[in-house]
Amino acid sequence: MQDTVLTMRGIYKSFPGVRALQNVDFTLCEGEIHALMGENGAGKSTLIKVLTGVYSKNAGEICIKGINKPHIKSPQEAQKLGISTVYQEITLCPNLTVAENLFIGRTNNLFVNWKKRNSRAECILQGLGIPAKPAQQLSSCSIAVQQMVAIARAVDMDCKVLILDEPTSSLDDQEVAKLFALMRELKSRGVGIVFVTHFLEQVYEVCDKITVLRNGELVGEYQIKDLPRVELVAKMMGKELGDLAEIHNKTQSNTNDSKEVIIETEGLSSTSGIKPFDFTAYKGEVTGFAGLLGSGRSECVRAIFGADKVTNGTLRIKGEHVNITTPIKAMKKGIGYLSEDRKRDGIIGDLSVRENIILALQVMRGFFKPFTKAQAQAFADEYISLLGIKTASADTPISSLSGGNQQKVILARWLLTHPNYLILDEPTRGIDIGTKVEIQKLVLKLASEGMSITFISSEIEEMLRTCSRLIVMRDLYVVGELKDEDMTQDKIMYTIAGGETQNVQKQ
Amino acid sequence: GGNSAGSEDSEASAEPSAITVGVVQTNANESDWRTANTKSFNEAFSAAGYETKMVFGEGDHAKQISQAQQLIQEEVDYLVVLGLQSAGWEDVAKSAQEAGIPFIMADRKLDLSEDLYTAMVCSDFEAEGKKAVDWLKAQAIDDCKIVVLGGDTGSSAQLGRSKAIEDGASANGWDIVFNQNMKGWDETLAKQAVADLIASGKEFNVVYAENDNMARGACDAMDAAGITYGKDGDVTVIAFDANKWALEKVLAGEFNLDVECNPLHGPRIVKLINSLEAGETVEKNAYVDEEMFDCDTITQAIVDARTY
Amino acid sequence: MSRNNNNLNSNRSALVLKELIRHRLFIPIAFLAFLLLINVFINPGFLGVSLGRDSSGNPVLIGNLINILNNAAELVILAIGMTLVTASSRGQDISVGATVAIAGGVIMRVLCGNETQPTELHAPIIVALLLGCLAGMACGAFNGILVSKFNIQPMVATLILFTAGRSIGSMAMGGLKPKAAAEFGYYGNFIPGFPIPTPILITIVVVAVTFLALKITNLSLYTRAVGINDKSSSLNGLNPALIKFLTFVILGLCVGIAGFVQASRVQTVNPYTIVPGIEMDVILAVALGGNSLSGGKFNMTGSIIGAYTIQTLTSMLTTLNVNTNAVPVFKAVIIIMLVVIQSPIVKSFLGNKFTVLKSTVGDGKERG
Amino acid sequence: MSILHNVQDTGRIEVIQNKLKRENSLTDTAFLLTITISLFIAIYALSIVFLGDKGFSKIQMFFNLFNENAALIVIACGLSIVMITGSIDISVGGSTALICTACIVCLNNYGFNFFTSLMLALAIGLTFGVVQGFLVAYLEIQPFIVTLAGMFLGRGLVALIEVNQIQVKNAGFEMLSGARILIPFLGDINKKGVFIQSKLEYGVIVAIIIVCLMYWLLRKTSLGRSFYAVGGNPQSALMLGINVKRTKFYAHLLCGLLAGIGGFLYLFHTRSGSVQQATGLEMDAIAASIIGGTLLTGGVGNIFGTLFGVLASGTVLLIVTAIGSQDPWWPQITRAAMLCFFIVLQSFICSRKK
Ligand SMILES: Nc1ncnc2c1ncn2[C@@H]1O[C@H](COP(=O)(O)OP(=O)(O)OP(=O)(O)O)[C@@H](O)[C@H]1O
Ligand SMILES: Nc1ncnc2c1ncn2[C@@H]1O[C@H](COP(=O)(O)OP(=O)(O)OP(=O)(O)O)[C@@H](O)[C@H]1O
Ligand SMILES: [Mg+2]
Ligand SMILES: [Mg+2]
Repeated sequence: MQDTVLTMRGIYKSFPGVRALQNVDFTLCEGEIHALMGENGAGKSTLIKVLTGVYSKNAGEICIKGINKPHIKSPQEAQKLGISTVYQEITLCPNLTVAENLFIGRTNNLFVNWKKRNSRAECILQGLGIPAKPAQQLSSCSIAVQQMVAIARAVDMDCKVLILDEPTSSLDDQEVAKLFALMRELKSRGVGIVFVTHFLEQVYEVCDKITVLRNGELVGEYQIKDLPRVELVAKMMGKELGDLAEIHNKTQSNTNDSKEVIIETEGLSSTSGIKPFDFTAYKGEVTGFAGLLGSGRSECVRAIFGADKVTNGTLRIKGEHVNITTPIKAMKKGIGYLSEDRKRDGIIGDLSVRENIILALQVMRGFFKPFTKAQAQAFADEYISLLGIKTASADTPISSLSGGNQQKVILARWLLTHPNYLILDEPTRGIDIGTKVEIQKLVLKLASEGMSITFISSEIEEMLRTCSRLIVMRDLYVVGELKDEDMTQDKIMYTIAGGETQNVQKQ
Repeated sequence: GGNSAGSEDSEASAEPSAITVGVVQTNANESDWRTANTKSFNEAFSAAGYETKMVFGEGDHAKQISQAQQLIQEEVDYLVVLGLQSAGWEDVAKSAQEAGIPFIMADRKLDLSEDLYTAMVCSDFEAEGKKAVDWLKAQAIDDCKIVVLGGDTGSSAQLGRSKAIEDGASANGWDIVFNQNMKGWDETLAKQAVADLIASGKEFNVVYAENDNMARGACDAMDAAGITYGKDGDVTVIAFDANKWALEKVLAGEFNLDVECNPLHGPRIVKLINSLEAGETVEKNAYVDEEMFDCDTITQAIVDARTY
Repeated sequence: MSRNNNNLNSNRSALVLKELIRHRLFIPIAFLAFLLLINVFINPGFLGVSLGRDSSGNPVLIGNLINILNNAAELVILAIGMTLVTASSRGQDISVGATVAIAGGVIMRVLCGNETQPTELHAPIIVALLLGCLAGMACGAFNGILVSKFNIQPMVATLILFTAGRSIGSMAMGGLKPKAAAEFGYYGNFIPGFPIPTPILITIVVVAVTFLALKITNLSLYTRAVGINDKSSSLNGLNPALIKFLTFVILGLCVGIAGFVQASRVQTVNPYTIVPGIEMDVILAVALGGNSLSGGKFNMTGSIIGAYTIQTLTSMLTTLNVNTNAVPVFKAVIIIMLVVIQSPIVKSFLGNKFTVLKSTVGDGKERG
Repeated sequence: MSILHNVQDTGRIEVIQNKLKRENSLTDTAFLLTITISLFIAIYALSIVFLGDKGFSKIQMFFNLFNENAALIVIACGLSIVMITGSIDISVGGSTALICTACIVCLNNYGFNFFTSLMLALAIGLTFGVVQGFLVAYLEIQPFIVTLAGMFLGRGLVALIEVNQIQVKNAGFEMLSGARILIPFLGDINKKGVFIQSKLEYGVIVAIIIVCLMYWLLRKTSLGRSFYAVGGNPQSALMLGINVKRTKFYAHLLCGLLAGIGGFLYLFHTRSGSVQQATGLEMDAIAASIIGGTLLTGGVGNIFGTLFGVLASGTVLLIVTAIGSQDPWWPQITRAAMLCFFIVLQSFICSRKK
């Protein structure tokens, strides 16, 4: 019924020590939205990068719209062949303006007409409802806007194949809805879309077909209607999915735990602009911060950790008043913080997995007390097996791990410090469903062992499952606190939309 | 006519203001010679009641040119130039001429046609070198193997002195075993070079160092290797500049010969300016008189008489 | 059975060879060896070391190899500091030559006061050394503050002292050019009665202390972490600014020691010409040792080998009587050769060739 | 793109629009440019007020600023371009020295004329650019090391060609380089009462044309914009479909070409050549670019900024010379202090903006 626009046959790709792709086939038809699914490190991004010429494949054939074995050596050539791509990590130039990011590298024109370019950009931005000015420098936009700009760029191109590698990871629901509307529109015009995401609902909302990869190998291609969720997850993981309900039950039991206060803030505010907030975390409890994108969730926890300069307010740990000015002080007081932007604030790219794991503990131990290699290796081995980190060895640089595995390494780093209070800011972003569940289980297990945890996620269900109390935020204010039976999706939405600020409540 | 009248007027009105002399010096303390040279300008000019405006090129030829242009804009009364390079001064000389500022070259002669400069107070480096060559010839050392330690490449002192020894060697059948220019007229590199030379087993019996400091560096290296030099030693040491400490070494028999290169330009220029002010004509191309000091003939009195 | 074993052995040796060639230090070491070999070829006595006596009758070692080891002292010491600075701050300090002039100037002033030909030292040598190091560290601290606190790129920040350093050195000496008493010369030459040049001993001590420090402290981990990603580092409790600052101060200390050795060599300092152009040689040493100049990971041994390579080259060209001004041509050619074979692209290209070769050889064996 | 209009959502826009208010619409490049220009104007004005009697009140002094720096302007333009691309070129001093010596030797001994020597200069510059560009872009060797080798090569070759200082002895060339543009109605009266008309060298015109040309290139051509993109983030630039290697190659090529032109202007101005010619020119050019608001990290910079950077650092030099000093060390220290002031101020303002 439909013409195929893209076929990939027998693709092989290996990196030093890793076989990223083995004999993978992939077919995309005109006017179809095709989900590419798999766990972290399954090879999705690699397959895409092979297709767009970022990596050169070791073997295999690519055929685009009848052109057999097109010569794709660089993203530029891929663009010329009508493949436009939004990569997993935002790949725009922060020093250029929004308009330029939309158009650069796309035309063969030797000259730039700024006026035309800016007015075209204005038009596109408005059309997509992206709150940015064409002449604004990209680095002054928020991550979400940057992601939208990347999408706008890809969509604006007259393409036959559109590839979206986790475009929704930092978008909120409305933006996702906008994106989906756009995708449907393009689909109706016959564009073939490859869509990578870890949100199963999104897959079932827009996609027609699913191709599943596991460990660099093809599991199969399925029509969406033939593959119920549970089965999809099973295919991705190669085993049956653990019961989610089980997690929730545990949560409920958690709330009855002893109420020893671990962290208590009073009117804390920081240079990032967060408004003074009060917050208490108890031993063995999982708290969450909920709110829209940019509502200041990260800023709250960063202030507690001392990552931003605290301007006002007090912080008590176990009742003792402490003055935390730097992260190291927080760490010494038993606080751990897994930061939100993994690539920028989390991993240390060229260092090995081992060094990344021991880093925080090492820093706490002090400058003059390095671990011996054997000690470090023992720590690394322990956590690699505990969290099931997929890596060639502990000596592999962390940058060559897949996103999800990098996240696990960072998690290992903080678990190793055995904190009393652990902050996890979006630990599940860009992570496959299996790992997500594992992490959530881990969080609950740690909490049951007495650790106090703050868990921030953009997925409300996830928070509902794991947290026993939610702090709701809007526009840098804490606007409410929900627990027990109040913790429903509706209630949260309502609070975000209309709740009063903490300060107002007090008066 | 009008011009001279104008100048008289302004001189009359600005009677108390002293004569300013702009000096474009090369580098600050490149060697003991240069230090003495700078000092000589400063002392002589202040003694004569001139105002001195000295600028340093810091090894940058282009910078010197622009500094000279600036001094012309500033309207100094005399411009004294000690060029790092002899080439490329035409524009400056022309601007000076146009502004009516006498242009005096010192230290090394610049490549300028005679109508562009007023006078010069320069050393004849090739003649200095020739003196040393003649002296060496007179020593009648058999089988001369010479190590030439040259100064900063391309400076006229290096060029003149190197040329003299190269010509001398080819004329007299001497063997130059090593001929290198040491950056910056400095002990360290000279010492390193001679030490390397000794280590690689090259034989030599004359060291021709183009300034005192490099001669001292060479002697250090020979000391370290137990090679004797100087009056009764195996190696004859020839140095240039004749600073006071170097003359002491000549007197002690450590250097065999030191050829003078007179840095005391200050008094000469004062004399020149005075005669120009008096409206006398001056001789354009006069070289500075220079002597040489032999370890056999030098006396304590000569050393004591030296002020720098 | 035995044949099988043989096969295994040959495979293993091939593997070891391959490992060796892949090793980061292979090219720097191979190249140094190659240069030494050329030298031996030109002058068979090159590697010879003989025991001579200096003019006061003390035993001294004489030989080209000794000279290279001796003259490389400053370069090696500075390369150590520069490696750390490069790793932590992702840039280079181009002011080292100028700051050596400052340290040297301070040392001379301390030792000679305002005299030009002092017959005795005005202060104990240890005081001079300490003050020299202090001066070096002060310069390092200045650069360090600009880089870490003001976030100025290292090359730009150090451009300031690069411009002013030699003049400051001259100012420190009061415009004089004194020559210190002979006993100061022990540290740049020989200690009477001990035949090994003192700079070699100083280098050994500095290198040993460096490796010890890298072993017993977290300097290496911290510098690399900060160099690779300072944002993450700070969220892991490190203070990136402090660590960058620290590496600059360490380089300053190296500068102080280098200035001391250099001043002691001829017991005088000409601030305008002391160690001319050494900043470029030091940076080159770091690069030739297989280090990336854009920071992050580092390899100390590589830098040290790089420093000796450069000194060997310079020394070789002087003894060959190559015009000093033409020496850079040879240096340039050799640098290009070396960096081209070390470039990842060329390496992987050659590596592919190599594996193809190996696999065909291996196939042959299996069949045989 | 009709579909883009279909998807409208206004509610969300308002929420985030107040975020935008905090953000400065000026790009980093434009912002740094403004600083540089105002700084230059400020220090020149101050010098006129306080050092007027040292020649700053003269118009010719201002023109000399251009006359003396024409070559540096062109060379600094080249450096700005490679720096914007995130690379560096420290070979320009070496290639300038080589160009001077090679051209003079050819002019004096091989019957070259103005035009052929210009071609030679361009060829030398281009060769440097092409070879270095190839090594940096296609073999991915660190630019600092490649161009360090270039610097060594340039200086060394000068010594191989001619160790001595030499001067142009070619009537045609000398006549052309001696020519000046007399500016009508402008001039100064010196203290002897003589009116001296202001003069501008022809090299300045070339430099200004090149500045405009390069400004246009960087701003209005896609090549120019890819320089910025590659400098901002090479990985992203690649993904955006820019040929990163070729762009880097062109940047070095252009820098080489401009070094060729700059070297020729240098020769045109000094008419001499030597091994020591133009030592430290690369550092002057880098300093000027930086003062002009080009970041060494790449992606930010403006050619007019570079022009004003050269003028500002030239003015600093003038001020230092004008103040003068008995002690030889003060000028350099003062100069460094002013450089320090510039750099720190720039970084301070930048961090305040963030
Ligand atoms: N540049 C690289 N160098 C080495 N190994 C790499 C590189 N890029 C990816 N890999 C490896 O290839 C495998 C596949 O990675 P890829 O990024 O394609 O996974 P993914 O399916 O996109 O995962 P995620 O959902 O976490 O993004 C991983 O094991 C990863 O470690
Ligand atoms: N109303 C506002 N006014 C000004 N700035 C805001 C406002 N809301 C958010 N910001 C800024 O936007 C940026 C994004 O906020 P932040 O990262 O805290 O969001 P978040 O709630 O953690 O969301 P996410 O983690 O999903 O991105 C921050 O720099 C914050 O200061
Ligand atoms: Mg991926
Ligand atoms: Mg956040």
